[in-house]
Amino acid sequence: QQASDGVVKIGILNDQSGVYADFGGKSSVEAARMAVQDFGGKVLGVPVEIVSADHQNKPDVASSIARQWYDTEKVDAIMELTTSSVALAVQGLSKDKKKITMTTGAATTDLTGKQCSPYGFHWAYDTHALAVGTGGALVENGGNKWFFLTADYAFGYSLEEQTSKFVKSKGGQVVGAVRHPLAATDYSSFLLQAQSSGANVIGLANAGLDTANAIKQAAEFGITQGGTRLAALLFTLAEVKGLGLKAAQGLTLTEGWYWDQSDENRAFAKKFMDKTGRMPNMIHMGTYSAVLQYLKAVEKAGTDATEPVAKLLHEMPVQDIFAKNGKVLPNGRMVYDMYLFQVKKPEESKSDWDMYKQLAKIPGDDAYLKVAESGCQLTQ
Amino acid sequence: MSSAPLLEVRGLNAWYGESHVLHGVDLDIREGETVTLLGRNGAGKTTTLRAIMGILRRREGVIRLRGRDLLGLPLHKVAKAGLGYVPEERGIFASLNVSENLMLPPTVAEGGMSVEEIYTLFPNLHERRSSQGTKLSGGEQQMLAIARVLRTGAKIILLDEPTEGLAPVIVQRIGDVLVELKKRGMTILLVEQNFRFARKVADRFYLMEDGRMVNAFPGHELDARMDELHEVLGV
Amino acid sequence: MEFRGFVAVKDVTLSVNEGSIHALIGPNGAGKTTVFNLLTKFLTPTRGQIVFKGADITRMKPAEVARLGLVRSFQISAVFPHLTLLDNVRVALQRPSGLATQFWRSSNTLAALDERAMELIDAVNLSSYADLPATELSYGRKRALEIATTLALDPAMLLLDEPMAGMGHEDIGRISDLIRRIARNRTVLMVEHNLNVVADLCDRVTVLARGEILSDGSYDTVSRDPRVREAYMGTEHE
Amino acid sequence: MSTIFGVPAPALYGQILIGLINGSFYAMLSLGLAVIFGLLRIINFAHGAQYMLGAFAAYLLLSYAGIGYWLALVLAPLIVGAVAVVIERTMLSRLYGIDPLYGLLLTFGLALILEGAFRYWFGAAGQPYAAPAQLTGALNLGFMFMPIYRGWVVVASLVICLGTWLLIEKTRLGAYLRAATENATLVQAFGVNVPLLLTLTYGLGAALAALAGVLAAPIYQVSPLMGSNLIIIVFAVVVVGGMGSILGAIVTGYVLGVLEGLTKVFYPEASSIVIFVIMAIVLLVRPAGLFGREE
Amino acid sequence: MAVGTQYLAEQPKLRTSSMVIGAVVVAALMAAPFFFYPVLLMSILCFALFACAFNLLIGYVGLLSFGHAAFFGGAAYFTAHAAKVWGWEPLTSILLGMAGAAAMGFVIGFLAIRRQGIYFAMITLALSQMFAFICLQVPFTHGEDGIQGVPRGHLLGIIDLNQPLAMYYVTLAIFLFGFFAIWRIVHSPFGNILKAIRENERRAISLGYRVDRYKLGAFVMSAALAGLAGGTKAIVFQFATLTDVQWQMSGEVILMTLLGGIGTLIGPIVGAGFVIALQNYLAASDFPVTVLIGIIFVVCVLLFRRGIVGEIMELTKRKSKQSA
Ligand SMILES: Nc1ncnc2c1ncn2[C@@H]1O[C@H](COP(=O)(O)OP(=O)(O)OP(=O)(O)O)[C@@H](O)[C@H]1O
Ligand SMILES: Nc1ncnc2c1ncn2[C@@H]1O[C@H](COP(=O)(O)OP(=O)(O)OP(=O)(O)O)[C@@H](O)[C@H]1O
Ligand SMILES: CC(C)C[C@H](N)C(=O)O
Ligand SMILES: [Mg+2]
Ligand SMILES: [Mg+2]
Repeated sequence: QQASDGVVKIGILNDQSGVYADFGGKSSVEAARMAVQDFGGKVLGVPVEIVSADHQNKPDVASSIARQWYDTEKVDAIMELTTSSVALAVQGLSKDKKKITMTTGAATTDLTGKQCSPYGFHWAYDTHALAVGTGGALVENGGNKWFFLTADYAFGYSLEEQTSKFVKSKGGQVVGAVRHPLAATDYSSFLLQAQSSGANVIGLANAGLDTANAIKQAAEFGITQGGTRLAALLFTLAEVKGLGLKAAQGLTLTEGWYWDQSDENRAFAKKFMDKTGRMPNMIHMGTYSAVLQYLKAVEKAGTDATEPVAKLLHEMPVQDIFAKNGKVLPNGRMVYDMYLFQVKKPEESKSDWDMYKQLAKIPGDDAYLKVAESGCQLTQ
Repeated sequence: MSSAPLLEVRGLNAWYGESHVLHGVDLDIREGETVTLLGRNGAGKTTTLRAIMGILRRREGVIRLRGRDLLGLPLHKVAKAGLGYVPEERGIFASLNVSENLMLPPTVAEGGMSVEEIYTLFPNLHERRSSQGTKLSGGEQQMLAIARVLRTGAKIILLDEPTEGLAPVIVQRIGDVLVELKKRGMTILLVEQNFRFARKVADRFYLMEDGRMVNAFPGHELDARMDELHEVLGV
Repeated sequence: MEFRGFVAVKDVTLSVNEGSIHALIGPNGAGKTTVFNLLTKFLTPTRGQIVFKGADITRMKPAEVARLGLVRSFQISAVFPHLTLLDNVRVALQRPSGLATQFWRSSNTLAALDERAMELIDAVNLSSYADLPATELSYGRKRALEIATTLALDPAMLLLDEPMAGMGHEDIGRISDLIRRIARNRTVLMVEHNLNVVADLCDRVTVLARGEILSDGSYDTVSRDPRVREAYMGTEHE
Repeated sequence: MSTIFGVPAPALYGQILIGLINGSFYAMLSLGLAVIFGLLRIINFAHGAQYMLGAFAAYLLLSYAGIGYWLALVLAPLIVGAVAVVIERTMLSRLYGIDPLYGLLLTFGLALILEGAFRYWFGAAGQPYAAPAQLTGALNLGFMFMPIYRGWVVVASLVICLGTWLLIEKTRLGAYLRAATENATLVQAFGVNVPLLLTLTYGLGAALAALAGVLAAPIYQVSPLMGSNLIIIVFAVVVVGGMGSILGAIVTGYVLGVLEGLTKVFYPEASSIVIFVIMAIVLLVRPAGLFGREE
Repeated sequence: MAVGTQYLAEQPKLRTSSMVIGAVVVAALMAAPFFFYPVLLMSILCFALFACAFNLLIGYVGLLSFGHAAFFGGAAYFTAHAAKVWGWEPLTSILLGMAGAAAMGFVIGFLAIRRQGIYFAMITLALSQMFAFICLQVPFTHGEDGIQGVPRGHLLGIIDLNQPLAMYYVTLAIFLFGFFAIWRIVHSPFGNILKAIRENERRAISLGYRVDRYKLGAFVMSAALAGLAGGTKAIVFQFATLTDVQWQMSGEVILMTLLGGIGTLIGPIVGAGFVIALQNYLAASDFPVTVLIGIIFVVCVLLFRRGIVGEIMELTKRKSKQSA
């Protein structure tokens, strides 16, 4: 039994101050600490330490932090990695450095597709799951002419691509798309462009505050009154809370976890709430689960060396509060069940965080791409 | 002429950056007097006026107005103390029209001329009161520059080469105005190269050379000293 | 020439003969410096034409005019203040020698120009200050340095704006001699207030007042012209 | 649906309106910059930060003191103006008379401090700020929906610009300001307290920026970086308009805003650079700017 | 009128002693990677070269460019694209980046030198921001992702740059080359004319110098050297992103130069080392780096405009004057 350099160090690298700070941010660091605590605080007889940093959604900032963590601070694995551009950069660097990453904050399927890594794991939702869930629900309700408002980076491209594919496969068409930079402030001109394209669904292939702002401004310009529907392709509890039920009501969205689904969830959520002042969303939970699973694998491998731990992570089933009967594909994709929710009307909500009605459960095998379709070269 | 001088300058030194331009200038002006500074180009006449006003900040020596020290005052307080300045380059503001230019300097004391009086004195200005300041002819600009300080009630006006570059008729006109001002008891410190013009109004002359006062004499001695002046002034 | 509607120089027809020393005089603000600025293209004339050595230079850029051999000095002395005297003169020598655009060579190559530079500095009696930064010179010596720098270009025609302003008597004599010497195979147009110098040095005098030519001719003709006396010393109407 | 040059009319009008709104902010900000530059000869790089401060002042007034939009519209500019007065007295005033580039660098540093501090306290993400109840909702103009608040912004900015213009062109204070812009020393030699005038001018310019910030808060998020990207576009506007001119700043602001909006209709990819392209062309043809004078 | 005010008249005594100091510094730089984190050192070297290139313009021509990030970041994109997409050898990729930066320098410089002083600063800023917008839009830069995973490759096909030490020494060599180039330009006949122009532009014109061409020449050289730094950085960090083309980066390089000492040859290096080390140190803490950078800016402008090196030189100069 051996852990190199007397400590197992896990880095939580995420957005703590930018447009995606609510997705995970400092609360995710708390979730990781809870996982360490729940695991017992030590592994292989050495303490487990959590370090964290804010990457400001900049891949270059993230990769130089990661590089330094690996080179000089003995960090063994990095988790969360909000934002696809960051996740791809850090996973790529980690592949060269032979270190494990477990992504919960980014969505692009490229992480386990074209740019997959033997040491990279994708632990929560991805763009395919969102396309199938939210995209599917809208197509079923007659949304057959789509216009995309796409965040101009890996995540946006991937979400637009997956959703378009899905829409087209169901007989719909895509009438146009515009790309906007991360954290654009004014979406009104993009929305007008979308409106004049004759689309009946505006697919918001962005996230966080970007999506929230687009939704608000769509209302301002009477776009939804005109019968055009908005597809908030990535929207979590945190954004619904930020936007408020009044503006968000009726939106359909896909998430992988909700606090009010079971007693177990409610109990965990309360603990989390006490520490952070908010209910966890699927990203907080994903980070919790990733840390926990990593520690389990280290324990089982009897070492924190990358190769054996990565091998075990691929093999071990995932069974915790976040994922029931989760399994990890050879490309690093963790497959588990997703849910389709609808945001409640204000009058339906009974408490502060009572916001979702569950519409459907999406079995993991439907939500996520098969290895063969993923385009990952590792496994051939 | 025993009364204490209204304006008293003693041992005034002044610098532009590193270059030392005035070397201990002494000067007295009594109430109601018109004093003219003569000197070659670059002798330091303008610099003397600028140093007295405080536009040129790097200076040493004594400057007193009615015994009150002016050297330590911030620039805007000097005007309030009763000095009116008509710069060599006239300083008419292009972005202001004639009447705005005229009204610009704040009143510093009672007893300034009223706008009507000024317009009577300078009928051309009245005609052109709403045209842009710098659209005036050179002579009109000079009149405006003088008129501007008459309104404020300043006790002394410092006039820098009011006839420079002006046609003889206009020079004549400005001469008349100065005579009129003198009659009204205004104290004037005049810088002039054109001493034929200056003799009409000047009670006394100072002669400057290389930043020093080299001579002083009463107005009536001008003719007698013509040759000497020609020599010094190089004309 | 107009500044925002103010006509500073109008209808000036001035011809300077090759090989002469020509003075431009007139009271303050007459437009002398403005004429210089027009000739050397630091200002563009509103109307009119300027011909130098048979070529029309009315629309040229200032640097081009200088390259043709029409070089000026400035009324407010213009030196490179933090360069040494030697460097000041060398800057001028560099251009005709082609040692100006070479950024890959050491500046030691400029030593080749030192001899000529020292000659010029010597000509204006500044050799003992050659290694001093120009800023430390007195005003009059700066003017002398400026003349040396101007001469370094070996111009066909020099425009000197008040070259003697601020100089002591001995200096004036020396610079007069220098100007006389250099004018042997060159043309000089100079602005000068010191009429003794003008009388002594110049072949021809043009008097400017209020932007117009008042009189033109030899010093004697001009100085007897009553209009000139009037412009300088004012009217006597009493 | 009617079309104009092959573009649906609602899209065209919509984008022109949005352009006009952006133009309103360009105009208000470049106006403040022009006033400050004219007298202090300082390019106020902190202008964007002061705009941001205005928005934050409104936000903080609401969240900590319960003070609503209308009062904030008055209070925020006063607060920011006061801060600016302190900045001018303690720092900028030491830089008069030396190379104006130092003023640019100083205010650049100030902008970094302000933005960094607010980012530290509030995160880079924006804070929402609701439009006042009186101005919510939209008007259906038939050809498009016009959010009432945005209409208000256009009207308000026109009034502000016109008011400032009148203040400068028609009042005695404005005459001091114009004259001091040409020759401050002489104006002071006439007995005008020019140092005070400088201080007030900087305060006024900053207050204008803050006012724009309050107006912007309900449209954009209240975010620490809201001013930093805008300010560079405003610089370009100022270069196009010509640095000295107040009228140039206002007119160019609106015109470029609308042009930018039109570009979004006809060639959206170029919309973010169109102002800079125009700047380059103006530089080639008229280096002093459209309304500027050669210095 | 230039920001760079102090101007150092060359003294022969200084020259020999600076040769000795130079040799010591180079030796120290050779040994440094055994004592410090090489990536940090390489980062400092890249930024030091960038700052030196910037200083060439402000310190010796008196032009404050507020848009140098465009050359630095632009070159990074070109180099990264060549190395990653076209599979070019690293040095040729860097040279391509440098050439690209020079070309951009020509275009931006051509427009900007039409105005002076503050206007020049604003115009370079606006044009570089325009370039940043273009980078955001054209596909080859990959938007917010940037160009990731740029291969370090083998220098001239031989030396494997994935070895940290090899990469370090190559970076050092490039830095020294760039620094020497700047030193040469400053002390060349051309540099002499630049100084003259900065001292008195009208006089230089009246001597027949086409001043705009000299300024543009210097601008292009400065841009090319900034590009050399940016291209190298792209290979070292295997990355090219928007961060490097944005105006904040232009601000940072100004700060490095101002802090170290405008118009001194080694000031920018000291400034860059200081700023990068500081950022690195603060990255781990909670303290907002931009606030500190802003404070340094304000303090420099208000209290010591000569910068660290400039103030030290002034002190020694004053001392030697006193003793003399
Ligand atoms: N702004 C300045 N900077 C440096 N030196 C100056 C400045 N203004 C004037 N001087 C110098 O100071 C000296 C005195 O100049 P001043 O303007 O006082 O002369 P003046 O007697 O008024 O001459 P003029 O009759 O030409 O107006 C001259 O040598 C001049 O070169
Ligand atoms: N850039 C300018 N803008 C406006 N007016 C100017 C400008 N330059 C000169 N002038 C005006 O043009 C006229 C002629 O000026 P100029 O400098 O040519 O006179 P000068 O004959 O050289 O006088 P001095 O003997 O004082 O040098 C003056 O009235 C002056 O005020
Ligand atoms: C936090 C998330 C919004 C990040 C986003 N899903 C991405 O992949 O970039
Ligand atoms: Mg004078
Ligand atoms: Mg002159």
